[in-house]
Amino acid sequence: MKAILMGAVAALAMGLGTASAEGVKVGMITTLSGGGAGLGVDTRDGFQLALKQAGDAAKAVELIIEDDQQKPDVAVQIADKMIQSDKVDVLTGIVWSNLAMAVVPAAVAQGKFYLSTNAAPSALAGKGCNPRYFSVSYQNDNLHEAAGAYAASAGIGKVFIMAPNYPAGQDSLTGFKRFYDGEVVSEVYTQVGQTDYAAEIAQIRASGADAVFFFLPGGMGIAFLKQYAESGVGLPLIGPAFSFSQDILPAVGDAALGVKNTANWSHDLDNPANAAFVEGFKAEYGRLPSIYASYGYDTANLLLSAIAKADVADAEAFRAALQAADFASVRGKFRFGTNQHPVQDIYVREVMKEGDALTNRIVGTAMTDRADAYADQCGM
Amino acid sequence: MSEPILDLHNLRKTFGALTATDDVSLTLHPGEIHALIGPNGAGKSTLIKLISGELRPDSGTIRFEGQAIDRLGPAARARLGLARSFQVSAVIPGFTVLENVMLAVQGASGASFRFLRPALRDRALTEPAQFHIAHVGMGTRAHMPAADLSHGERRRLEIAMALALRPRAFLLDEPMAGMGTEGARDLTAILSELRTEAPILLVEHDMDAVFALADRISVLVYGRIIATGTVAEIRASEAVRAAYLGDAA
Amino acid sequence: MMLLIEQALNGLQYGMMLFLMAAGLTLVFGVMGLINLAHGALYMVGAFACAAVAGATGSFWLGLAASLAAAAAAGAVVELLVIRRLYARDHLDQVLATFALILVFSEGTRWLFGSFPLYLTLPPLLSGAVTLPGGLQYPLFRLALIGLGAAIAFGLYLLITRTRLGTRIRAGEADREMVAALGVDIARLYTAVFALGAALAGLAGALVGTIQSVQVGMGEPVLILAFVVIVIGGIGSVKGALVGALLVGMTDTLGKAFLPGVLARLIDPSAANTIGSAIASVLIYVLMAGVLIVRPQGLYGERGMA
Amino acid sequence: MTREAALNAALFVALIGTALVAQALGEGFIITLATKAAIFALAGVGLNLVLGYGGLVSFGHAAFFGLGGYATGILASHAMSGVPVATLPFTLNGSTEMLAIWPLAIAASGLAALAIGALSLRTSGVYFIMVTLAFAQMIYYLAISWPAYGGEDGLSFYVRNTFPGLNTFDPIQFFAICAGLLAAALGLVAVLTRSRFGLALRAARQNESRVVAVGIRPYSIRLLAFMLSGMIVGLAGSLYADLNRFVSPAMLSWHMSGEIMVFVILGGVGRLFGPVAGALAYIALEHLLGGVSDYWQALLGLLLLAIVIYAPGGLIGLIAGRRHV
Repeated sequence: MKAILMGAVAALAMGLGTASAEGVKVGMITTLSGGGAGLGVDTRDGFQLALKQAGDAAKAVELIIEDDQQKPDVAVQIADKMIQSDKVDVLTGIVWSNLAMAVVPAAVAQGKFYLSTNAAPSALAGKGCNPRYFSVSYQNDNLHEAAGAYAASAGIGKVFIMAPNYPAGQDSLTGFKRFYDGEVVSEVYTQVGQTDYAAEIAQIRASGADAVFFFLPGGMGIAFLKQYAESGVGLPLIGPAFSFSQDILPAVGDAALGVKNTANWSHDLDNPANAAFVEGFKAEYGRLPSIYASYGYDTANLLLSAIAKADVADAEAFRAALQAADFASVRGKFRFGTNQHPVQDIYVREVMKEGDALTNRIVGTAMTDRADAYADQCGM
Repeated sequence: MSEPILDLHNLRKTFGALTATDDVSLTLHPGEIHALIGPNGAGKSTLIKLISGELRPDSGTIRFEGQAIDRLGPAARARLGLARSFQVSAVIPGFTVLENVMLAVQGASGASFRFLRPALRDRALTEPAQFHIAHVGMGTRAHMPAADLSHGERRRLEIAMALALRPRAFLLDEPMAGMGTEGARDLTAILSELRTEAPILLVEHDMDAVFALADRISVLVYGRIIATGTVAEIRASEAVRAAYLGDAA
Repeated sequence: MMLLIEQALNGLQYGMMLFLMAAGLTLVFGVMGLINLAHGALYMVGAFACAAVAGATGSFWLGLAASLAAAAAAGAVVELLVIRRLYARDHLDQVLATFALILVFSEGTRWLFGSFPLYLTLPPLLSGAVTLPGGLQYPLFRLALIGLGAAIAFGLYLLITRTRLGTRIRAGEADREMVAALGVDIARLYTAVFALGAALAGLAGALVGTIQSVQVGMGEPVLILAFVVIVIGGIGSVKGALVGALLVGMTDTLGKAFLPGVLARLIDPSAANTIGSAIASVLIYVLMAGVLIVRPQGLYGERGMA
Repeated sequence: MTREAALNAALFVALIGTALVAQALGEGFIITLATKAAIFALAGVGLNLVLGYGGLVSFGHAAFFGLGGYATGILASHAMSGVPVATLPFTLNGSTEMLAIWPLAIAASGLAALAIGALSLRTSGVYFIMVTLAFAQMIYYLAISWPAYGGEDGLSFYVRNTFPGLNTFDPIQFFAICAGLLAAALGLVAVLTRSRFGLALRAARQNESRVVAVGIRPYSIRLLAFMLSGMIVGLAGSLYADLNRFVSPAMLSWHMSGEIMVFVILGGVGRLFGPVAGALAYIALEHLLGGVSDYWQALLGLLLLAIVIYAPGGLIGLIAGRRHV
């Protein structure tokens, strides 16, 4: 009884404290089926965990979740429905850059806020930046840039680089080369969705490189790593966190051991918010959180911090509240740059075994207070 | 004798080791019915397909009204007036009698690329079609789907379609097949009328019909023509007896 | 040179796996005249069965056996419940019904196994790389796949030419009514052929799933490649399927490996990279179009079928 | 008025009525759904010309749907960037005018259909199915790996293209455009199939050798039908691109080909309004079943199986009875 009373008082206080008596409707569009479902599920679970931990503070949030099946046209239609029919105030949750490009520009043009939990294509960071668009995760190039910077600092002289033949893949190799000063002996584009990498592995074997940088998100990376381990090539691998995130490490198996990868978050980052997140996630879902879960969690907390300060109906005030980023990020320090993308540290992690389970451990810092390459082009 | 309408010269067609048509020469003259008979598997169907253009011969030539037609496809041969009817009843089952015959009229006119006027209101199609339908005595059936016709009626429809092509020669492939005695008698009468339109190359199993209609008969055995002659000559031929009855020759 | 040999081996291995898929597809078409889009779903069933059983028992070999059994069983059940109602139908009904089966299989598998991909571990016996004469290192498992594919091709050849089932299959390809008239139980023959094709697809799924991943929808790209294979080889011809599969496997692998490099000598290298891999990805369709222009019935197809 | 004609009228009224009622109730999303149904129906009407009337089972019509969409997306994105699409052999500037975009979208898909048809129609039966499928896949992979227009990511153009006198961003007005084009396409197909051309096309479906025997080459007839069909589907693709303000290789995928086919078959093959019934039913099912279960596609699959096995005439066949085509 007492607890309920306390809760009611707290809720009342919240209600008085914010101008937002109506609450905020949030539409989450994410991938919950198909090969990429693991990423969307973690995004959603991280987001919901933050709402749950916030308790009554989260009562102002009404969350609607829909599955985009990783199909851009489906995502667009869900966005139309959420905007036209459900009348949401904020959209979030999209994992893939191509879906984001299909949804975000139209959504912000219709006056909705969009908070990105993952995808942050360069087109939305530079000339296409928008006051209502925030990326909580990173800018797409960041982790690849960090991998380039790491490879340069580790003294790797010759590198073989590889990514799928689509815009994010091309951005990835460009990002890597931006901070890498050694020799790129070969630059290979694979097919999107490719699952057999025998031909590429043969090229790696023949290339004479000292190391391999690759960006192959989702199932592509797992397939590559398993086949690479069988091939006997044995050159060191470097990649962004996506191919070594917690949701897919068990699938890759021991083939991933020792691989260096770059990330702006790791479960062993030492700060109280991260400890609460990792413990809470394990307790709630019975598994270790992935990097996507951390982005979902941070996004929800950012949103809650803004709701506490401003009414979503007052777009200017709400935007200012978001820009302040007045929340405890699991990444430790967190702030937004001028184009509303994060300015943050990016770490080097190594895949290792913790008991029987594979996981990542931070072994160094690749970049400090990194913004992104496109902020200058943004006119905000 | 007049110039032949259809003149096959040394046609040969093999399928692997099997020689289906072996050095066949044959003519069809104006006004005649030339019957082609032979036991099953003698190569009658192959020969008809060679004439209609569905198959190409390995060697030999086919002339139609003095013109070599070896290079023409089946549709082009049909437009020249080489009208074919089929072993297996061949009408458009989902079309009415009228539509079937209209299709033939349309084919003969050579103008299928017209898009706006409904075909059923195109008098250049409907009037000749009605005429041919009446000609084969099917006037009351014009709006019945072909699929619902009796076997004999379907044969008559085919004849009407053949007539609508304004043929210079008919290729009739077993028109009596599967008909009752009465149907066969009716059709025999129709065929003897048809010969006034154009000469007929007739492939037929029904010997009564062949002997009643044919001016000349050719006997095909294992792809070869072993005899050609009048009804009386064929009846008297030892070689034909041997082929059909298995007598020692 | 070494690179060329390794790429050729890769193309060979890819071709062999395509052959396992295409053989069933072409048999089912040759004998029953059925176009089966759900063949890719059976590939997926095999892969999931292998992953599930190998995961539960820890034995890859049991998983492989399970993939054969599960795919054959799924094939037989589908044939009995659905496919046999389609033999007398036109291709349109077959396409739609088997498209519907894909939806049912995919969503059913998703419901059973969830949306996450599953992964298999190689058996220790076949993991790692071996050194070939000439010093080339090559993964043992892929080498085994080439051998297995060749053995199955030979086995199919024996089955079709030397056994009673084979005689019936050939007779069924030549003349369906005749086989029925001769008193062969045509219904059982059809079920057996369909299950055989399904088992081959399931085996291919399990083997490919082992080196790649096991997930819903994995059968669809392979299915379309198998179509290309049998169109090139001639629908209904097992020999055509083998030749077509090897051609497609080689063209695809070698095209992707060497086309960008060749192109880079002609045009700007960075553009050559993307354009080269774009062209390489459609090379097999160009090959197919070329074959169709010359022989619309495929390399070993019967003229009448085209 | 026959039963089928009454049913056809009812279907069209249902489509328009849904949109109008939704407008009155302020349910913008229902209008979007009705628009989607009208566009899918238009694509189905195009496919029906070859599939239903011509008996040609094309499993590659997504190619034309996608090309129409890409033509739209490319023109619109060039109009925004101000760079001409091509300068050789003549200067082609981008455009955001639907009236300028449609002819180009139709021409692009028509040309592709001509080329693909010319090759595919050399084959028949199951070869034709697979060859059309393979050609569509070829275009799909090209679109994915060609980086200029977004590749796998697709191409966004943010703002719907314009139509003189209408505000296309208003859902009901855009719906009116789509429904109007659907009606026009239905009229066109009705006229075509009854003409001499249609007579020959329908005859070739039932008995090809008979058509040859009366002196008509089915190849030319079918090729023209294939091209016209591709053009109608291309127009549908253009509208679909405008509906989403976005095009991606998904529009070219073989699932799309399958879906267009499902609209036709669900409604009734070779029935003029079959695709309208099919598209309406499909969208309704997607919307309703999607709410019931995440695995709604399995239910859809079972329903399709039931239709193929027990009701080969599709929905219209169920209600209006069998008919000779």
